[in-house]
Amino acid sequence: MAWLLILVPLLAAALAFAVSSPTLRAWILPAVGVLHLGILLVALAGWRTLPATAWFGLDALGGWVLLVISVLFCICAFYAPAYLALRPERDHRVLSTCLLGFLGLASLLAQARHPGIAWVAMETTTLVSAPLIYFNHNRRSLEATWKYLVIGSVGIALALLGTLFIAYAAHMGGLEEPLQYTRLMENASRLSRPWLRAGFVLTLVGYGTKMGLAPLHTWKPDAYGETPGIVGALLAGGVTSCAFLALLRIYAVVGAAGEGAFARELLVAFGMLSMAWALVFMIRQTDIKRLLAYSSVEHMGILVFGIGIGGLAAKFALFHLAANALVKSVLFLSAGNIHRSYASKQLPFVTGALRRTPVSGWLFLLAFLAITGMPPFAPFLSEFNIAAGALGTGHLLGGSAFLILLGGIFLAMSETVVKVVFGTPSAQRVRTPYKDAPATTAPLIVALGLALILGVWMPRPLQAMLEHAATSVDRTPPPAEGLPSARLEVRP
Amino acid sequence: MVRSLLPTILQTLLHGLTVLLLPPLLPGLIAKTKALMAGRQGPPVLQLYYDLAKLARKRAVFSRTTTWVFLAGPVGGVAAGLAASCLVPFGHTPAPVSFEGDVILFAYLFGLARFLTILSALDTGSSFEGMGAAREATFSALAEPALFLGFAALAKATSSLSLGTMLAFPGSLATRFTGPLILILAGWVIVYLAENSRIPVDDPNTHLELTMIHEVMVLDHSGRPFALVLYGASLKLLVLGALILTPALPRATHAWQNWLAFYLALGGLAVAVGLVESSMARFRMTKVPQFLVAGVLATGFAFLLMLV
Amino acid sequence: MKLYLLALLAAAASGVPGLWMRRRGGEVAVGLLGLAGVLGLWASLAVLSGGPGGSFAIRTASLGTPGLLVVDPVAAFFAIPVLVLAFCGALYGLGYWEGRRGNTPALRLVYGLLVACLVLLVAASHILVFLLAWEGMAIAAFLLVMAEDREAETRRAGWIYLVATHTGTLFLFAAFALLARTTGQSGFAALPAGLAATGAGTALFALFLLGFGFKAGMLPLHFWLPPAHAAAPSHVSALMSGVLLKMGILGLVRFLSWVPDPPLWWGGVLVALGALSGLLGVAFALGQHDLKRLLAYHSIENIGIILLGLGLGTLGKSLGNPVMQTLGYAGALLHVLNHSLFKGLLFLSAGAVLHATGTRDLERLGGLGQRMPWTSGAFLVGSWAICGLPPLNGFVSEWLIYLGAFRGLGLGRQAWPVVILLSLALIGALALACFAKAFGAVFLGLPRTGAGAGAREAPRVMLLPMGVLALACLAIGVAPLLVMPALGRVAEALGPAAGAGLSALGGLGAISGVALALGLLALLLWRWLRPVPQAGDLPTWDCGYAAPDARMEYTASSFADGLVRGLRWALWPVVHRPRVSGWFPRLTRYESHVPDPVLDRAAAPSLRLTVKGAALLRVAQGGALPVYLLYVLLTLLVLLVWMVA
Amino acid sequence: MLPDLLIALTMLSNFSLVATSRVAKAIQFAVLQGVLLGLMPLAMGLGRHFHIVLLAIAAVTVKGWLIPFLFRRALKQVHIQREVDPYIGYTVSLMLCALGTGLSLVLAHNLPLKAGTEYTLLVPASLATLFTGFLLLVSRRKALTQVVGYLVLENGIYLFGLLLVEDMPALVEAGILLDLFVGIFVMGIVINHIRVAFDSTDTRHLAELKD
Repeated sequence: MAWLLILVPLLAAALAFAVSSPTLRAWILPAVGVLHLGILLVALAGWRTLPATAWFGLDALGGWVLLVISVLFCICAFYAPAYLALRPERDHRVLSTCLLGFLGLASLLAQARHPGIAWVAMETTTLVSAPLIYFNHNRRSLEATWKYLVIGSVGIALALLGTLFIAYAAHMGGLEEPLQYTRLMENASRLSRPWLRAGFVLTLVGYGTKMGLAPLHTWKPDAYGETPGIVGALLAGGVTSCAFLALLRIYAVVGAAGEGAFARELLVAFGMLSMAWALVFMIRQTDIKRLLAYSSVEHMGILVFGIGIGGLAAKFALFHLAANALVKSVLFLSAGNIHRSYASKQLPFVTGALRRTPVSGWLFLLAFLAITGMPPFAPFLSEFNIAAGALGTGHLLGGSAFLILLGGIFLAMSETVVKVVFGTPSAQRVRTPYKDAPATTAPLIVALGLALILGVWMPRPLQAMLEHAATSVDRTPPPAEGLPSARLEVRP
Repeated sequence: MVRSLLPTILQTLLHGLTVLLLPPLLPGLIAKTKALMAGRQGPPVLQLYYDLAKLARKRAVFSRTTTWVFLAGPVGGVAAGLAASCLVPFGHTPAPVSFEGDVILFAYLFGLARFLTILSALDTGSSFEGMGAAREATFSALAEPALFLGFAALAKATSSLSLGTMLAFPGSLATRFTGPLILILAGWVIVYLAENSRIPVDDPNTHLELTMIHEVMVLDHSGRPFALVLYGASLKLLVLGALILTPALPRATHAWQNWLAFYLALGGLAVAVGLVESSMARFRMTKVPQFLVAGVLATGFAFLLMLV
Repeated sequence: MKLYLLALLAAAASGVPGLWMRRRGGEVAVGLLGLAGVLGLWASLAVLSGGPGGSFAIRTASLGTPGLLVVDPVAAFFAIPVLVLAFCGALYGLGYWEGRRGNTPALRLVYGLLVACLVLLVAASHILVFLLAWEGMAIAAFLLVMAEDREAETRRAGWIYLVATHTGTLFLFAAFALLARTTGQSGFAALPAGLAATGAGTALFALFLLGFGFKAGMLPLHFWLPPAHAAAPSHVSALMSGVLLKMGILGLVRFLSWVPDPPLWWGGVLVALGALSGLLGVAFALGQHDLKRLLAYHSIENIGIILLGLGLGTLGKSLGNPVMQTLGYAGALLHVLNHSLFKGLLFLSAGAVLHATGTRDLERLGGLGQRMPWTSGAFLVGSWAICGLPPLNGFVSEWLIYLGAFRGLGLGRQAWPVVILLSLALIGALALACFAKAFGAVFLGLPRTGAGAGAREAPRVMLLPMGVLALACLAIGVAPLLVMPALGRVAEALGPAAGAGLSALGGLGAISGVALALGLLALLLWRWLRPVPQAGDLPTWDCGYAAPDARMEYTASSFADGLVRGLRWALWPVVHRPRVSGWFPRLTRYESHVPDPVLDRAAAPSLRLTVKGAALLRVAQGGALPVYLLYVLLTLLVLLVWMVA
Repeated sequence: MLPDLLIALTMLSNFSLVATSRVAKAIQFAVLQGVLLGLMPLAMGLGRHFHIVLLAIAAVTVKGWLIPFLFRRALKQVHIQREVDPYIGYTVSLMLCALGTGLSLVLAHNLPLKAGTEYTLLVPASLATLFTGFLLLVSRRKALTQVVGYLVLENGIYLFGLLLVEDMPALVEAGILLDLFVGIFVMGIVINHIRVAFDSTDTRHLAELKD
């Protein structure tokens, strides 16, 4: 099973590279997406806690993240054929290959039980996503690619050093290779504290760069701004999730070793900074894709903030991973449609989307409301409970800052969105032939629907998995005087 | 049974008759006083009765701009005045209708009358009447707090909310709260002059419309509607007069003595108004608000005295 | 309960058929909303007349504890205006909106959803359900405000509203999080005794006051309200002003009902805010030229009156004085109902004026009384009621609050009751002036511009809802005793002692008696006047102006000028007064307007400042790769050094 | 003895890297550094472990032959000789490099080594090399020099890796080397695209995207 998840996409990637007919190649993506999701579901049906010596395998956390990525990939894959048909001028051989390659490597990362292998997988995802960003083959996309590549590689290098530090921490503790996570967790108490801390700092900076935590996020607006919406969606929901997963694994070890408090402080600080930074750049943001990029920075901040708070907030941070990925995909893809229709993504030109592209316009508006925490969409649950968790565990300052930042971000983001969606299309803009078609909107509707369902209902097994994932990450129990979790949270 | 109810019935009848017949006398008295003070003989005291009789027989003229609202003013004014008159005791004889909180109803009935009068003035579309309406609205907004502060003070003193007991308080209101009472009455006299548009707030028989408040609002009324306007005005003189006279009056043992006292006091009030009018001139429009604020201060101070 | 749920469903579905039907979609929607109204009213009245309140549990994982819908007296009471106004608005919409714009089906759908959210909200008794309904309501209302998004003004108004409501919701996030933490559950539950006095209690009070204050339009959180109400379609404005604002009050009522022992200062704060909102609300209304903005400011004023009542009741609660408590709470609650009736009526008739003349500017209207008699009658009734004049409903609720305040004078050195008395008195007088101005400027005299001259009476389908609301106003005003038992039951929710002996108030009977007498007298006098023969077709005399025309009329601004000047210190009117000189001065213009203190003088400038600041910080994303790498390096160094140190 | 010598040489090469203005020289130093590190394991007398010998060979081939080959090709295409006006001057760069070295000593002081490890210079040296790499990345304009910086940064990491070389799984080691190679390879490709698009590899052209 585990191997299938990795090999199927990789082989498909090779196939896609070989196939010459663009249409045929385009349809490989959804096919593989469905296949991968199917295999994954079968595999998840039997997930269990893995033996300490296993090198590969799905545990709750990995399963959860991979499930999110797989669903996200399916949505983008079903959107892809119609989109690529709209871009006949661009050969998508490389694009399709890299997309599939990314899926395979993500599966590898999610199942890697050894920090080194996880790192290798992460690094390779960086490399395969570089060509994705360069899809448009113009100067701007080239610049974006270069920045992404350099910053990403540097970050990943730091992550490697951090991983080595942690390995050395184990080495000092008399723990010898192979150091699977499970073994590290079991013998966490023996790890050398200074090396562990240093290692965590380095991995945080490293994987944080990949996640796009401020101020390490600088590649993000450029990369997301210059790629097709489909790539943006996958980067924002997929690559970032991979990096987050890699970080969580290390965090779990650090927490198990009793350095949790230290790590939490860092995470909360990064979360706050990311949200604040994103806010500053969302104010009067005229480029809708850059706006979404900063929104992504914000939500990465929310994720680490929630983990840093721990307890209820940590669980809902994991939940937010899924919520954010789904809604972000809708945002990026609908923004892509709007971009297609106006041949621009800049504000003075893009107005009255509800009139020119009604479906995409409504989807964009609803997704915006969803991502900013409107019930009954999933992000509402996570954002409310993260705030509740923070306030409930006595992080009064953090909790209020969190809410204030959410408010500011809503203020900034809504101004642009309202301008884009409402009003009348500006006259001087030439009308492109693009029209909303089921092929370019149905996947989005499905995604939004999923976000809606997730907001009110969750299948039991999935809940159980989330529970396990949360407990495996968040080693320190939530403070005693916290919210009575059983009441407000998703029940196991 | 009947014997026991008889006094009450008689009292109510007398109350009704007073309200219906007496009012037009008061403007006559005022005018007479002013004339005598000015060394003229002046119109007969019953002049207003004659005027009303004549107007009732005259045809009315309506501008083409007016609607039914134009008539709502006079009608509402009189109706509200009559309704209010049932709530106020005349001297120490209890009012026909009396209940907890009738104070508020009393005040708001006059509000209603004012509202309709203003609207009927605006209905003509004339700039003068609009001006008068604006002034009426503005100044009454200042008179209102004085009235209510007075009520508040009395309510505090008598711990009652019914005009009957507040004004004609059986106990030692006049003796125990002499100071506050004087202040309240002073404030209310100002309200009285303003509400009845007398000098020094307004001059009822000036001939320069630019300076009028109340008179200018009824420029276009004629015939029966105008009769109602005039009667309503005199009714206001009576009812509000009862409001400020009652607390000042001593309580007599026999009902007839109370009535007598009330009528005498009423006459006295009319004469006093006449004296005021002939002894001082109208304020400049800009001074009027200050005058009314003085009334508010007086009543407010009275309330504070009640607190300590 | 079943009926109530059916009403919820009917309302939610009301707009759906219209999406596919080519014609008659509006009628179907109205029918469904009417059905919802009947069912819902049936359920609510059953509860209010002492019947058992049903409850219904939603069981989904994300709620944790099953989310409860409970139809208790409070819910039933707040449901009544929702259902009535929703139906009237929809019916009115048939004439007002249908066929005028392209987005009619969408509007209908969202309208139905809004009503459904409101119905859900009043009955919600679980934090997440409440927030769900709350946000749903806010967003639906936002979309309705945006109905005419072609105008830039509308877009601005909608955006401001969206931001304001979301800010309020975030306060509620915090408030409910704390609440759940203190009560230990996510269902609604009473706070433990003694908690109100602690810091947590204070925090809860402050957060709920802010969160619900934004929605209620309490000063100084009101700034979103005038533009939104002016921009929205009139039947939506009616619903927003009549019902949406009240949901803020509903929230406060719910919160106060959970607190067994509010500290004395809570009541004080409520009274102070009420006085502020009431007085400034009406004062700013005086300065407006836009009919709907004027009405919007009056909504703020009435929220102020309601807060005065709530404050009075709370004072009574903490002083242990059942009479104050009862009268205060009952007055506030009744005013909630009354305001939704007459403000709905006023907005509907204002909409009819807009519909007929195409303008909301008081200075361009006038003389509509002859052309639109029924509309003007409706507006008159509304003004009459909102000024609190007998014998209409507005008087009854204010009378209750007055009575409570007067009673409050009795105990000790309490200064608050007299504050309430004075505020009410002043508000009443100013409101009277303001509505004299509004009614006079719109309906009386001569049309000031062509806009008014060509006006025609609104269609029946628009007049009918107005008639219904007007009759309701009259009914409550003439026979207040009818509503008292129900009102008592609702007030009891706010405090066990409250609501007792409400029906025993002798005054109420007398009030209806006086009201009838008043009517009778008016009728008699009218009969006496009617036969007078009309002497020809004449102009207004006006001291001998031969041809009085519209340009000589007293304008709305000049009517209010005296008061606006008197209140200069509070209103800061912006006046453009030209210098007229020479014997033959050339044509010139005078204009004056009263900007909103919070929006135009505080919020907008500070926002501009923030934008400037952000623009300065933009250099951080300057595009140079080495700088970005430097960020990484610096972050790393800082963290390493911090770790070592 | 010998290891310490190599380490000292590595640190020297750091200084010369930041000091030189010639791109070709910089590349040579970087390669030299790579070879030195590649030989380290053998110098540390770990020749008995077969996989370590393999690793050493691999490292030397990648760092000493493959990567220089790529660089030379890129250099031919972009035909630049010297790094003109860097963001940070050479003398200042030297000072900063010295500062970084000092800082790395401080940091290393706070990271206790396992009892009985004789290579106390290893950790400070690796951190110093890391910072040097960063310095090059931050202070140089030419895309190529920045890649050199990245290479040096990787060297620093590799240097630390030697502490664990004994019991690090070969799989991981191989992965790391492979990544380094592929990374440089991809960067080379992108640089080539940049040259074609902007007919220059000066990163000043790459600052259009901003807020």
